Amino acid sequence: MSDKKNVEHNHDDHHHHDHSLLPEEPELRVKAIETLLLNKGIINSDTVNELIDTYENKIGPRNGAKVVAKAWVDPEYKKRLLENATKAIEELSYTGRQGEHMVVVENTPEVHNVVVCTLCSCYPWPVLGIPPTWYKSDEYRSRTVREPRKVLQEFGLELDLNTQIKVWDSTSEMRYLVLPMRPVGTEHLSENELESLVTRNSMIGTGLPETPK
Amino acid sequence: MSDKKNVEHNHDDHHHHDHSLLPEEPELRVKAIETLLLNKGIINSDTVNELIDTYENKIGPRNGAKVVAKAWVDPEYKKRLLENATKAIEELSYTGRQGEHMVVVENTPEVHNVVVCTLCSCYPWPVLGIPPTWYKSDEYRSRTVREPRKVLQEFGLELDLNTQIKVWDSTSEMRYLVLPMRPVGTEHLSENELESLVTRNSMIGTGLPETPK
Amino acid sequence: MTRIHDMGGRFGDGPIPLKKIDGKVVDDEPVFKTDWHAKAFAITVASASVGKWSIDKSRFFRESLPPKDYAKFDYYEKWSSALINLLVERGLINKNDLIEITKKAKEDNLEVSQVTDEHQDVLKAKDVAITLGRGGPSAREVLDSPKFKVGQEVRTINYSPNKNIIGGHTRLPIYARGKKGKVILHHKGHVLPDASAHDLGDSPEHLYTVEFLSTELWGDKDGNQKDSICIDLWESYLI
Amino acid sequence: MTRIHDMGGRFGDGPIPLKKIDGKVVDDEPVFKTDWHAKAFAITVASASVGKWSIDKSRFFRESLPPKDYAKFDYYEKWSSALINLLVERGLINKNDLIEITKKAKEDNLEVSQVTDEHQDVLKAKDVAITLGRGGPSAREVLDSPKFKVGQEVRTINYSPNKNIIGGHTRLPIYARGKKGKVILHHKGHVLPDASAHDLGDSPEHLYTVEFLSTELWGDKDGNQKDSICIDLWESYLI
Repeated sequence: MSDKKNVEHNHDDHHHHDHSLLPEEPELRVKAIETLLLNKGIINSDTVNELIDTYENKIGPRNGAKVVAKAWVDPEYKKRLLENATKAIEELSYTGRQGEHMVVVENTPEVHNVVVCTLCSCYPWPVLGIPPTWYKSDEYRSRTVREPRKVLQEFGLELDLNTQIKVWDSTSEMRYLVLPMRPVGTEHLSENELESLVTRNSMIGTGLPETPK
Repeated sequence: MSDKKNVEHNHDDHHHHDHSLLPEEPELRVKAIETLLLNKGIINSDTVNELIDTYENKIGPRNGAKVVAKAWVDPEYKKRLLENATKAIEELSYTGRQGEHMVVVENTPEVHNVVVCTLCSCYPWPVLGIPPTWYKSDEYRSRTVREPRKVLQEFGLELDLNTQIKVWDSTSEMRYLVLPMRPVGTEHLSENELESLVTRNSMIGTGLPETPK
Repeated sequence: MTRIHDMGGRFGDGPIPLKKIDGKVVDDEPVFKTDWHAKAFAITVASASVGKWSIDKSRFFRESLPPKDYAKFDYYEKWSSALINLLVERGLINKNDLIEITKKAKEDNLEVSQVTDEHQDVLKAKDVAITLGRGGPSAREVLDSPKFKVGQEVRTINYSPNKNIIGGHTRLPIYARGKKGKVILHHKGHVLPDASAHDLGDSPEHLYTVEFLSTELWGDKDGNQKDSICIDLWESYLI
Repeated sequence: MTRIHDMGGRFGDGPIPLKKIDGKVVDDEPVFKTDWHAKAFAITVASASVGKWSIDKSRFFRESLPPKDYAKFDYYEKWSSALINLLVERGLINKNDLIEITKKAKEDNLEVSQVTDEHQDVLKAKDVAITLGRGGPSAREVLDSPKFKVGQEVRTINYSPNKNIIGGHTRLPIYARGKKGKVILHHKGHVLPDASAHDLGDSPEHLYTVEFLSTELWGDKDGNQKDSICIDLWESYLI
């Protein structure tokens, strides 16, 4: 019998275990790959250093904090941010890789937003940088969509049962940034001072901004 | 806010990592548990030896082979076996643990049966003994329900596309034994001779009986 | 998703681990490949006489091992680790016992002392054959008449059937959720694992074997047009 | 089941691994916890300039690692292992290269030679900022008008959406299969990962955010009555 009816392509799994030829110890494995790629001319060592420096020193959650603080003090900016986040964030030049398509979701007394990526670890790099370990953990990925209240409790966040939790599972190239509520008693603070209250976790939805001392 | 609406019990996961207190190396782990249980009087070392001896020497696939051979030579027995396998197998005294409720499924030129347990490794112990390693592997458990033809090819079994494959996923306490087709050219063989042709895999559906030499 | 054990249909797993010589499958594996496999098996079977857990509960404890452990452990590592968790849950062993025995194990000082007070329910060697031969039948009388009959088309529910316990044990595999099939066997009443695994009694229900076309389970294009998968399902899993 | 990465809603995972001091979360983790994390990150990003795989393809290679590896590996072990598999698939590295470099690694003899012939597409340090800033937008024009509109009730399909590749990449999580939700955002046309991951072109489709009640996803009893989960879904995932 021929198998002609079975026309669809079956993904060939044989390319998914070549890595097992490399040393098992992760540090040595990465060193081996790096050496191989440098010798093959596929990567360049200055570029490797530049990439590390970029995410260690230039692109990180302080970018997002500036976006949030600006939205708190400038109602027009906030309006633009909620209508078209990609464009509004571009005004502050936080564009590009893993932030090509931005959506800002606003926390209110009625709705608390929290962002996860169950299928991998999608995260808005231009505004938040590289995600922390917990964001990439199986625990956060598996539990947040099913029991967000328990997960938030572990972060120290006890939400009123009347507050709706909206969990955003980042399955596409849309990237979500949470606009936290401005803390009470901050009317007198400058945009710069407000910015310093905005924590990374408050922009993921797993924390709140700090309150002024 | 009270959480009274949330009445259902949430299974407490805290009992599922006590094992991590034990030595990691499996042989030492088992030795530690055995010693502890003997000292606590929860198990008895003669019993441990008796259990091992039972499944190493008394209960195994030769039992199933006797059932199959009897069904091949005795049409009345075969009828009883297909109608009420538990009772028919009890005639040969293969009863009890992991074979309390038996179903025998018959291979024909039109239908080939194959047995798996995707959720654990359920298997009819009184007639087949303890399952082989491959039966308990992630590979067999995950793939057999989705691509039985490819799995059977790995066992060397190429089935005609006109033959329907029925995969039995053992999700309950019903235990499935495959009654393979009697090989051609065995009309002259005795029940004992036939029994020797019945392989373990032929009673799981991942093989065929041997043909006479 | 349910738990990591619920792997029917999962992609990514490689060839079945078979022993082959010259391309032919050779089926000559010993019953227990190592002594500790044999021991893990026997101490688990023996302990059940004292622990008195149902088979469903012991399955639940195996599948509830942390996913990273479940993925890494071999079969008898799952058995022995789940056994310890069951014994602690039953109060027959405590965490200090585990810490102490581990200390001794690491000092190469595992000694069996003279046990003077065996547990009253301990399984004796002379009772092994009769205990195994008796087994633990799960058939139970159910007074309600069956909702479905052989030949009838049914559909599985598309969420976890365990009504009482969040994350609780169930035997509806996720690959068969929300799928249409046909009842081919009716096994009358059987203990419901969803209850029995959590010490909630037998709660027996009618049990059926439901046959699903491969095309129904894996999508129109993925399946062979004739092949089918038969799954044993309790009445509350079906609509 | 799909693959091991599709873990949304899975039971059995423990507490979120957070650093806490006196019970309070402390968020002071360095961007890269170790040098090899930083290196794994940077060599992966840099290699894409030569390898020219789509982001979908790189995700597919990470999620296609053998389940036992995926469960065991930390994030950057997944990245670096999938990177090598991508490079071999692209023909930029071969298995002998891997065997040789491993031999050298084990001899503690990893040496960077003078490279005279860098690949023409190699990412240069001076181009890093502009390359990152440009990114890889996935928005594409789709001429067909959208099948669904904001506010509309939709249902997800109950099998893998990947029409072309058995076991292929898709972004419909299994926990949301066969579920009813409401369109809350329409993002116009975007590259379809199910095609892009397999070098089958952009095949753009309308992309929507669909909001599901928690009760719909986890069963009547399991969910809070108000909470919801919002998921980005392509048109062909919906009916």
